[in-house]
Amino acid sequence: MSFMDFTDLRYEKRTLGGKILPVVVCPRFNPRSQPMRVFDAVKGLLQGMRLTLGYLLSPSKIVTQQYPENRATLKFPERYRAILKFKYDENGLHKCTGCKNCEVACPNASIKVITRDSVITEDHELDRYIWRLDSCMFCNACVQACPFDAIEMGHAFENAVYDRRLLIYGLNPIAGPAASALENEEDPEVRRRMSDPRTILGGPIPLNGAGLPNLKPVAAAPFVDPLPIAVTDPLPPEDGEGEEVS
Amino acid sequence: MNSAPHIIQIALGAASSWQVKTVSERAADALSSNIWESIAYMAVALAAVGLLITFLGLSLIYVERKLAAHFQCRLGPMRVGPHGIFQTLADTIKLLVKEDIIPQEADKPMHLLAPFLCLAVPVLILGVVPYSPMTQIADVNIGVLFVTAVGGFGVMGILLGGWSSNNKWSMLGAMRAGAQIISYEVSATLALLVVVLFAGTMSLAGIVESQQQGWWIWRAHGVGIVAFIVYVIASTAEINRTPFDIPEGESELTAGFHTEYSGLRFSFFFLAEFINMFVVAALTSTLFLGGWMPFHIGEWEAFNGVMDLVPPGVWFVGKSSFIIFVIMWFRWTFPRLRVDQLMHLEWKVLLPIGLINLLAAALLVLRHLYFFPAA
Amino acid sequence: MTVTIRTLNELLQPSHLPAHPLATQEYFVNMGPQHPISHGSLRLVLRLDGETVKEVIPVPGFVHRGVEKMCESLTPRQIVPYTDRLDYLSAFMNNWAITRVVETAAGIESNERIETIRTLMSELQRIQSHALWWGVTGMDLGAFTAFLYGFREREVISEIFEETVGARLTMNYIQPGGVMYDIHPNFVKRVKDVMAYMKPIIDEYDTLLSGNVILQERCRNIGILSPEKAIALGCTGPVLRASGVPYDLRKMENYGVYNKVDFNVVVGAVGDCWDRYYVRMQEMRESIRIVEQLIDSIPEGPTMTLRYNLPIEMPEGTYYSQVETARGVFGAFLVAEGKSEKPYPLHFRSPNYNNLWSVTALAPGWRVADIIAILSSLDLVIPDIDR
Amino acid sequence: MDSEELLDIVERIESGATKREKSDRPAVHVPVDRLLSAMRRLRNYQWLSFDMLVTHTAIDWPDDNRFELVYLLYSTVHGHLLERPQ
Repeated sequence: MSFMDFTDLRYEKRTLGGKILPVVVCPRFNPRSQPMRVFDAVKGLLQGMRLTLGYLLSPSKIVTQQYPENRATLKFPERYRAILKFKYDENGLHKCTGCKNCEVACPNASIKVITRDSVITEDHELDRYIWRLDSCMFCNACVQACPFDAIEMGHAFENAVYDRRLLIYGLNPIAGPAASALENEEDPEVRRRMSDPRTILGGPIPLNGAGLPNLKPVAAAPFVDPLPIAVTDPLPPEDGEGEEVS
Repeated sequence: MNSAPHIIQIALGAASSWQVKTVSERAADALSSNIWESIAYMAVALAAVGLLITFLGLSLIYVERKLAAHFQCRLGPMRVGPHGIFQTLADTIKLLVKEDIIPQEADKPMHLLAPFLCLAVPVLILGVVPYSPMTQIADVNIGVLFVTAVGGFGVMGILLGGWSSNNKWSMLGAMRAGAQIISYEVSATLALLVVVLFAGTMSLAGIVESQQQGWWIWRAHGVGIVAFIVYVIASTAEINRTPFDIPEGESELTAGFHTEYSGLRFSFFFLAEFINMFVVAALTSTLFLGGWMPFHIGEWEAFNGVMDLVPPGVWFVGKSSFIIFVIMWFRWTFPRLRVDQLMHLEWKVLLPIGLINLLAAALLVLRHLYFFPAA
Repeated sequence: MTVTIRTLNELLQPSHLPAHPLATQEYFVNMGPQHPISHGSLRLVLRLDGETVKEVIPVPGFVHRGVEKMCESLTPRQIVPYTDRLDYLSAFMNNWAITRVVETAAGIESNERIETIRTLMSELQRIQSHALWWGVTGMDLGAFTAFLYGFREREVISEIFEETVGARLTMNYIQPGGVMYDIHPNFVKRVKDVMAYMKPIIDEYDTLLSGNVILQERCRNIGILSPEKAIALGCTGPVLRASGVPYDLRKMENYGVYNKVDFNVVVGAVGDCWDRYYVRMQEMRESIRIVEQLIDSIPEGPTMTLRYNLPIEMPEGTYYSQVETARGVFGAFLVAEGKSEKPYPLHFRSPNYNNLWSVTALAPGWRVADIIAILSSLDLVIPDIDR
Repeated sequence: MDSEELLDIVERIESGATKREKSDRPAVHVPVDRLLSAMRRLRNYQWLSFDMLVTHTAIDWPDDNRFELVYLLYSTVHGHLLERPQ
């Protein structure tokens, strides 16, 4: 260390605000003779140059990630927060009951939960779950507020689009009751009628942008009957078939 | 393999008999017999300089970016071509097609002129540098004086550019540049004079020839080393590179004198900086490191023989590259000085050292006290 | 009582016009809002005589977002993510400030584990913030390499945060009643690794910049802030400590588990840029010491003592809490009406705002280049100034 | 120093001060016309020496048609934090 004497790092006690504090005083410059100072200065410069040369000569210390090329190997911590998405059970059903806790918890009103009364049971159930990526700040409040563990923060972080209307998402592929409510229903036909595939709004489909030209809407997940009894009584082919929600 | 020693023989033969034919000499010779031949030589020279500038611009910028990246634990350009070797080319094309913005209140003719002035200086100097025994465009007998005089002209472009932009930051940058370049010219010249004293000639080719017995940095009892260090520092300051990039001073003056330039004109300033760097490196190696002369150690004939196998052009490029590397190394290690510290360094440190060094050199020359006195 | 208010327009009148045609004339330049030194959008109007600075007039407000006003319509839990966006390099500490005031107001108990995790996160972030500051200072003073080295270390610590918190910049981690998640299983091991990695790195920082004569000359005896002046201006954090006042809330106010760890308050001797520089360098080492003392003995316990959807009842009254961020004292002043869980007004006392105004006292008489060193040594984060 | 003591002191040096209720820190109200002198004395009296103005803000009470200025003072000598709404 040139110009400096590290023994100068003084440890002492000082009083402030009625307290005695252990204090370390920063080093100051060493009052050395002029030739020694010049020597120290040159030494300091050369040490810095040696450090950078060391990095130049050791390519193993390079930290650059070749980002778009290394997409396949990108690793995310499981808690990484990027987009809001629904959790699905093994049958592809969501758990949202439309309680609107997340909507209340959201600090900047990015979430709008539209509910309806069930066509069959007249129960309160989810119709549309609208999430605005453009105003979301990924604070995780909605996930924390959810008492049913229905939503989570996903890892898809490449959400850039050319039209900000595309940043409004409808999250639920199926309108209707949560998986827990659906399980209580015995009749597969009733179950099918209770759940509407949200062809336009389902999945990560841009809500407002659905009408934009050159935009292929992704269809919702097909409604698959969740309960094993449905195997004996297959459903008629559904018109709302489409690709799987990613 | 057979041809290589042959070329060396020719080169050394030329070197030993000192019948260097520069392009300008050839052109002058041909002028009496055939004017077209003379014009052809000139065209060759012009094309060579043009090619050299293009090559230097492209390669030095790439090297600078790659070196900077690896000094900083990065990779640098990787996308255009393998390891990004065409990145500079792509950037050049981008700069060429960019809009050329001239501020409304700018002094338009001056604003347009400044980048060309800036670039003209290093190009003129490129013409007198001896690249190898056979390759030199013009061997001016007052080469060192020419280099100094033309080099001092470079500040004009920067001053004009800063002043004509009609921007206070540019003006500050230009004023700083003016003060800095003119100051450091003094030290650089004093360091050059040391070599001139020893070599007894001002011709750059002559100076290289005088180093056949050893490079001037070694031969002069330490005086050469001091002059070399002073010259490297002073010329780093002269070409406005960190730690002396005060006229640009990115964090202070945004971009200094070229804040208001864009597109092609900006690229001229940029190119001038890199050509200048090469010029400084070339002059340093010519004056202090023996130019294209191979590295010899005293009486070790075997070692010297091996060294002679390397073509002189490669020696020149190697030495210049080393100096360029050092200058880049400075840039990516050091912080920037302040204006008054810069002036302090010049007038109170480098200038006295340079003067004393020159005096010592004069005494040494007077007493013939240097190693391997030339026969 | 009279208050004189001078508008920017009045301030922008040159104090003298040249009497003689050859006399120099003062002029004004705008440093910012678009300027490499402003690190955001800070406008400084400089009154210059040649290169000598006569006066600096800071004009903040370019990134004013009305956070305090917004907070009046938010519940305490919703305010926390907004504090991330003030001083984004001390997001944990900002979260902690608002959490503390809410916890005091609502009488929420917290436990050892929560406090230890909060302390650990804050100290890690202090190291991260100072590492980044070191790099930015290097860049401001012309050494661009330092900038990338600083960012490299920031990245290493960011990855720890990413694993436990799920975010890298805007944390929303420290919340009323606890912390958002329990620490990740890998946390302890990774922190130990990083601390072992950071120690030689800080020495490397010293080699590259502190030991460099150019940086020393740029900083030494530049912009001396006397302790009295620093206190009068309300400077806090490393800026105040560099002036020799050992005012560190970690010692002065018992919060977190700082009373259980052994660390020194770093103070400067003179109060110049060098002291402000070195106080932060040494604080990184002290923070590493704190982290190393805590990391092995994180007590057991729940990490959230409050059910999330329950409203936080704050009885009527005024509450103020403050924490030591990487830049100084960040305080939250909250007035509760007792009617709803939303604060009536909420005021943030941000360290950068006060530290910024010290530039008016520091800069006059120095050169333009010294302004860079001074501003850089103040370590300003602009969104925190404008709020 | 608690709120009562502080109130005593401030009352002694400036008339018209009242204790502020419902505050988590020692706090007193001072009438606006006494503000400047009270602040000066708070700073200059050796046994008070509130030398640092930590922050100041205002609370608007539109229902009462008034607003309060809040000064948070800190003494680096004694380590008191004083909230002085007035």
